[in-house]
Amino acid sequence: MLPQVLKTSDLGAWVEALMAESRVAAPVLKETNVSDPTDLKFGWQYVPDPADVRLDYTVTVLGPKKFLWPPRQKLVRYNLGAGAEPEAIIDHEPHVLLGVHPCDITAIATLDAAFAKDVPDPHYLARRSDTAIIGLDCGAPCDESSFCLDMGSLYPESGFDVMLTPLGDAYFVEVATQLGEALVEAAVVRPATKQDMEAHQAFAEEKRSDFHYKLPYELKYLPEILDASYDSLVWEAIARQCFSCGSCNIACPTCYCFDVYDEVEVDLSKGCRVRRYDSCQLDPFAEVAGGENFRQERASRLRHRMFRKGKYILEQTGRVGCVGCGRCERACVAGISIKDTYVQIAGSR
Amino acid sequence: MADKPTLAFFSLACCEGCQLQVLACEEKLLPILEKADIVRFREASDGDADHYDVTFVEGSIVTAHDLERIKEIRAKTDTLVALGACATIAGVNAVKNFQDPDDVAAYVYGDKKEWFPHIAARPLKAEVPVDVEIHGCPINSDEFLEVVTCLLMGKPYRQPNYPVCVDCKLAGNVCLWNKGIPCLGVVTRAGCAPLMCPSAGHKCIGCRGLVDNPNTQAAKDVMAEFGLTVDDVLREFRLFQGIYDEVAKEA
Amino acid sequence: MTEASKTLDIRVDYVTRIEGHGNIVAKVQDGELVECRMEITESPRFFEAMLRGRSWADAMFLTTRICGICACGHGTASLKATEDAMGFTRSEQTERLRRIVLAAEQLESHWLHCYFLVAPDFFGAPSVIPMAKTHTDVVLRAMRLKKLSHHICRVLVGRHTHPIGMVPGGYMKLPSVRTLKELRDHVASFDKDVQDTVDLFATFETPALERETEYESITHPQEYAFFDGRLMTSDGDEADSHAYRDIIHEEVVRHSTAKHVKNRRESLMVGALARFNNNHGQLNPEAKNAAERLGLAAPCTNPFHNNTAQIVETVHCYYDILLLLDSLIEAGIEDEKPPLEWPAGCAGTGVGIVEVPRGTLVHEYEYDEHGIVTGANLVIPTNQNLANIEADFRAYIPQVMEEGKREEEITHLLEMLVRAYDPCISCSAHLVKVEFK
Amino acid sequence: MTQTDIEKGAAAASPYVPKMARIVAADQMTETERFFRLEMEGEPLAYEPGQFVGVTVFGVGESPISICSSPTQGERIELTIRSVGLVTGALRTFEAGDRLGIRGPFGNGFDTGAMKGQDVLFVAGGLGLAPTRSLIRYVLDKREDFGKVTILAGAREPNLLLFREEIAEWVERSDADTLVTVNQPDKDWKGNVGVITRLFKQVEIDPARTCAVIVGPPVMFKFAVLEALAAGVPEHRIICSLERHMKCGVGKCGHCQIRGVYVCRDGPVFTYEQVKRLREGI
Ligand SMILES: Cc1cc2nc3c(=O)[nH]c(=O)nc-3n(C[C@H](O)[C@H](O)[C@H](O)COP(=O)(O)OP(=O)(O)OC[C@H]3O[C@@H](n4cnc5c(N)ncnc54)[C@H](O)[C@@H]3O)c2cc1C
Ligand code: SF4
Ligand code: SF4
Ligand code: SF4
Repeated sequence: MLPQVLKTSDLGAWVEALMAESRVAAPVLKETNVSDPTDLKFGWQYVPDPADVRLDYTVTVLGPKKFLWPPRQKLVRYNLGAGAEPEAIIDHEPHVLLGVHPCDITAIATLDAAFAKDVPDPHYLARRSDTAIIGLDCGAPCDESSFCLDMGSLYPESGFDVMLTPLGDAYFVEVATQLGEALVEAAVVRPATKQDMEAHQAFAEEKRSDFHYKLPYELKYLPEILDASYDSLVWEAIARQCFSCGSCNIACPTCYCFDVYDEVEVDLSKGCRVRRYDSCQLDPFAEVAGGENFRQERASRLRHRMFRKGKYILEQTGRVGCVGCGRCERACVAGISIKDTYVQIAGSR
Repeated sequence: MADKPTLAFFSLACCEGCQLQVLACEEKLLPILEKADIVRFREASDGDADHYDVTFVEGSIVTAHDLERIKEIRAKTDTLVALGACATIAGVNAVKNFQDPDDVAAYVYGDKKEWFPHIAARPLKAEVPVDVEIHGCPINSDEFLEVVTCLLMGKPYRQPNYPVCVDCKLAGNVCLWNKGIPCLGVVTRAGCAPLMCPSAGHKCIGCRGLVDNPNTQAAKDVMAEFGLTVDDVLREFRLFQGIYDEVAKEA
Repeated sequence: MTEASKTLDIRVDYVTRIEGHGNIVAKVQDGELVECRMEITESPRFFEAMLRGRSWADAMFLTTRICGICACGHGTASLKATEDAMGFTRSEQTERLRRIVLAAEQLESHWLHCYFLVAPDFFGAPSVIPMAKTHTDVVLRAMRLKKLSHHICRVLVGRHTHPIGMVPGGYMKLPSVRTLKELRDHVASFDKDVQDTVDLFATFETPALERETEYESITHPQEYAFFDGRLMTSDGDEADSHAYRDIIHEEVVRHSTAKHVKNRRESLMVGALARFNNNHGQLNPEAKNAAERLGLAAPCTNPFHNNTAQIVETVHCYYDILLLLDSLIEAGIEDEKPPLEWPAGCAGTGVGIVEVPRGTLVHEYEYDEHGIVTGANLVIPTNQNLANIEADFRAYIPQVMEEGKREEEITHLLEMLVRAYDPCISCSAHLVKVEFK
Repeated sequence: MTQTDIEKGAAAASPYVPKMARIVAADQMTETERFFRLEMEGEPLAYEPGQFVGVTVFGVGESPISICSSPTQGERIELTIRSVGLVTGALRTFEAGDRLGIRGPFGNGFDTGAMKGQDVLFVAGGLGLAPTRSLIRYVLDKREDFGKVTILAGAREPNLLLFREEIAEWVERSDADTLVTVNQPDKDWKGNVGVITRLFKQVEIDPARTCAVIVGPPVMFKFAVLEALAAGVPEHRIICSLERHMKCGVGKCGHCQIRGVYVCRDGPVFTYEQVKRLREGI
């Protein structure tokens, strides 16, 4: 399908049409800051009303990851007593993620790789394959914490079905897949004209000039720089401020570590095995029976996270482990920044 | 444990809100009533027994009489469960511990203060061995049910050992610190979700006590960056006592 | 009447609690009541002293912990006191939301009390637990209703016991209009349960006891007062909130860690019956209709009817909540922010008075210019009723002895009288032990 | 990942569903260790020595447990479980006839191919004997495939020694040297006394053709490795099995990760050369 144009005023009707077919998740306004009412806080939600969709959003605490991989997910159900008869719980229904920023599109690709690799995880993948992604291009960085340009997530080439580019009172609509074509059929669009193409081009140029590199080196050197920093005193210094609260991991769109536990109904008749997000920054994460904890020190845990994001995940999945969205820094009460850390280690040894 | 274990509920100095949280389990209590006998629960019925398999005690020890009672209760009990902040970390009762005890009594009862002797508020574990702790002011009904389920199955209950931040992020809340409000969630033991304060837009006030191994130094540093004085910080931490000890030590 | 029943020695351990536990002691010798008192043995908790040194922002956290049953009421009174001291004027929206929460707490408390603690008496059941099998529909309805009141608090202030989110000056997080609409629809669907409750309690027969006393409550020209109003008594006294001491005279008594209260007479009564007697004209039509069906008319001097008045109030509160929700939905939710700082240089005293399920509750705080509490006084409703309960016992014990009631009957009636006051849930469930000598 | 990878994975069977197994024998070996022999209810497990399974007690949870039998013994699998917590504690009451959930086998197992024709030195301390026993039995059952076989086993006290009867049989064998030691003897103990490293003096090691398999608690491991190195065994022929917190067994949950390596998938068997490079390994 050739590029189309959707008038901003027709967005609501499109969302409504999409909602008639399946659930639609999109950023909505969550609240305004108590101390500064102009400071708007957004969050991803299944949309209750098309009018709530806010494509002018900047950052969210959690990314759209939660729709693909719920924070708490039941894996297996079984009976207690004689016949356990364990069976997998794989629940999914078609849904649309509307307005996914480039960093999150990239992050989803990392999760796809992690969950499809070696032993595939149908609990994630079934939801994923039932997901349509409508991307939304960014013209300027969300805030100081973002460094998506550095992490190579600003220009995703795939991982979306449709890409929207905001052009003032309209969206430039590019279709990337067959599914995307079906989605756009539900919208009132018109083919893009030459002017639209030019406006789109202008957006791209402006985007190029609005984003700046923040790391003093190229991404491809990051694993090496991390390796060289393993014994650096930097980790100890940063970790002194770290609460080991796990907020950074929970907010991260590419983190996929989890804990597994069993839940039993009060009448003791049935149970299920559940997984929930876990965090490598928490004390007991690497502890084994006998009390041995292989990452007892805050500093070693913090280092592990920085390594995982900058090196291990890349080595494991072939996709970036950090997309530079800045969520961990925003979520961190101590103000620990992965971007600043990556800058700092370049000069440390 | 006998075929049908016996459960008992007691309260010492407290608001009895934790027992209300037990009642708030509503129909979910029914399967428990099938599996166990509640032999003592004054908020719902009367009756008593000589021995309890599991006893839930809410409230703090604040008088010599409370001290006697908890020892009696302990002697009749197999598994003692401390219910709520008052019982686990002394809760709000301990606020008075940081004032002159005589002045405290005089302020409320004037020249009749001698009629009402009291001792420093303390949690159950300060006087008797406690087997399971359910934190919170008030406790979370879901956690209560989980503990009872574990006890009925004979498996140990493991309390959450991570800070409130985790659940707060999972709920997608905007961090209160980002809104300029110092919140104790970073060092407070989780387990209150989904009814946690930050989800209602309010800072965590630390009612579940400290998580194991908290970085209180970082907490103080961060609070200082927010322009809070040591006094402010202590006051924040002091509301539910448990938290106070750690910070006071370092202050 | 046998000789034996001319002597009575009642000793009830752990009957009542204000902030906990209490005993009843009553002795009759040769037909004469020689001793009668209510001992409050609850461990003293010293909230007034503990408040000193706390900041304006968390006075409420401390005071909600006085009582898990009336936490929303204590919270509301506490916030009113602080706002009064700050010189803060609440918005209409904040007031409406607070009124809903306060009304939901009346529902929670009254329903819990009437269904779980009073009803078993009338069904001849020892407690609500066996009733789950014998009167399943009643128990299920009770649970549904209790859950409803919980749900309202949960939506608006996070939870019922120790509410969160309401702070001096407003709310940290406001519900959306959509949430309110959902809440309204949900609440509206309980109409039948509310009415069925009235019908159920209309079938119960209330014991006879007439003893006039002074009825105290707040009163408001426009409404059946819970949230706002001047203090008044049925003996004709009125006072502004700051002058509450003109009516409420507190006194420390040896046998009670809870202070006693009186005004013109030896005792006074607060709670549902007092409010009904003082303000019945302002009940909404549904509640007036309920009072009629229940046979309750003002002035009513039978303390047993406090339960009946509670049922009338549940009807009033239920329909009031619907109206309040409607008005909020209609007005839309304004994104108001509570103040985060104490007003510079502001120092002084604030008083907050509200009606909680068991009666008039007063919080009074004195603040310094940094918003730190320097002094506090709290008047708890059950304390106010204590002297009145003692007075009722003095009237009632000779009466039932006169009527030649049997041992178990007297026991049961005394129990019911204690329960009627609803001094707290735990005490009401406890049997009054009567020993005939 | 391509679209088809995602779609294929979406239709795949969940790796988290346990299969059912029946306990055919259970035996309390020591105060804390319990031995189980299991029979899978469906297809038997195909496994290698050194691999492990996830053992589920329904309603309680799952724990990773090494298979301590050898595939040469037949279709049944054997486990030795030390009771330390939730799941392992619940297993104390499990008897013959009870059913458990089993996932796996997981992990790489010992590289028996690479050991072929070599001398094998086993150094097993405490519970480390469980995973080691799997390989010992394998080697003894295929005795002609290997060179000299030496077994060093140690325990804190005599009554904590696992597989006592079996060790006695090994001691009897002429085609293997078996030495046992305890740290604290009781009055009936006739054998060696002292930490396991003391046994090294009593054995002859040809470093050019020896594989040293060392499994035990971290302290023991550290010193046994030093002994093996001192004897000239090269780092890549010192082999160990690591214990880590594990929740999935399939390289996803992240708990067992040591730097870039997932112990559940890339291990639990590693050479000392690898472990040393991991830094966080021991
Ligand atoms: C590859 C491998 C092989 C093992 N083989 C054996 C064996 O043959 N026999 C044996 O007795 N034990 C073995 N273990 C150890 C065993 O898995 C743990 O002791 C067990 O998981 C503890 O579970 P629990 O539920 O009883 O304890 P919990 O009550 O859950 O916890 C007790 C302690 O164990 C830690 N722990 C919890 N879950 C795990 C976990 N999944 N992995 C590691 N530590 C955990 C906790 O942090 C805590 O410190 C092995 C472990 C691994 C990784
Ligand atoms: S969010 Fe910050 S303080 Fe919390 S664990 Fe992460 S780095 Fe540490
Ligand atoms: S590590 Fe931080 S910046 Fe990177 S993707 Fe995760 S949250 Fe975003
Ligand atoms: S912990 Fe809190 S809720 Fe529980 S009894 Fe004590 S004061 Fe009440």
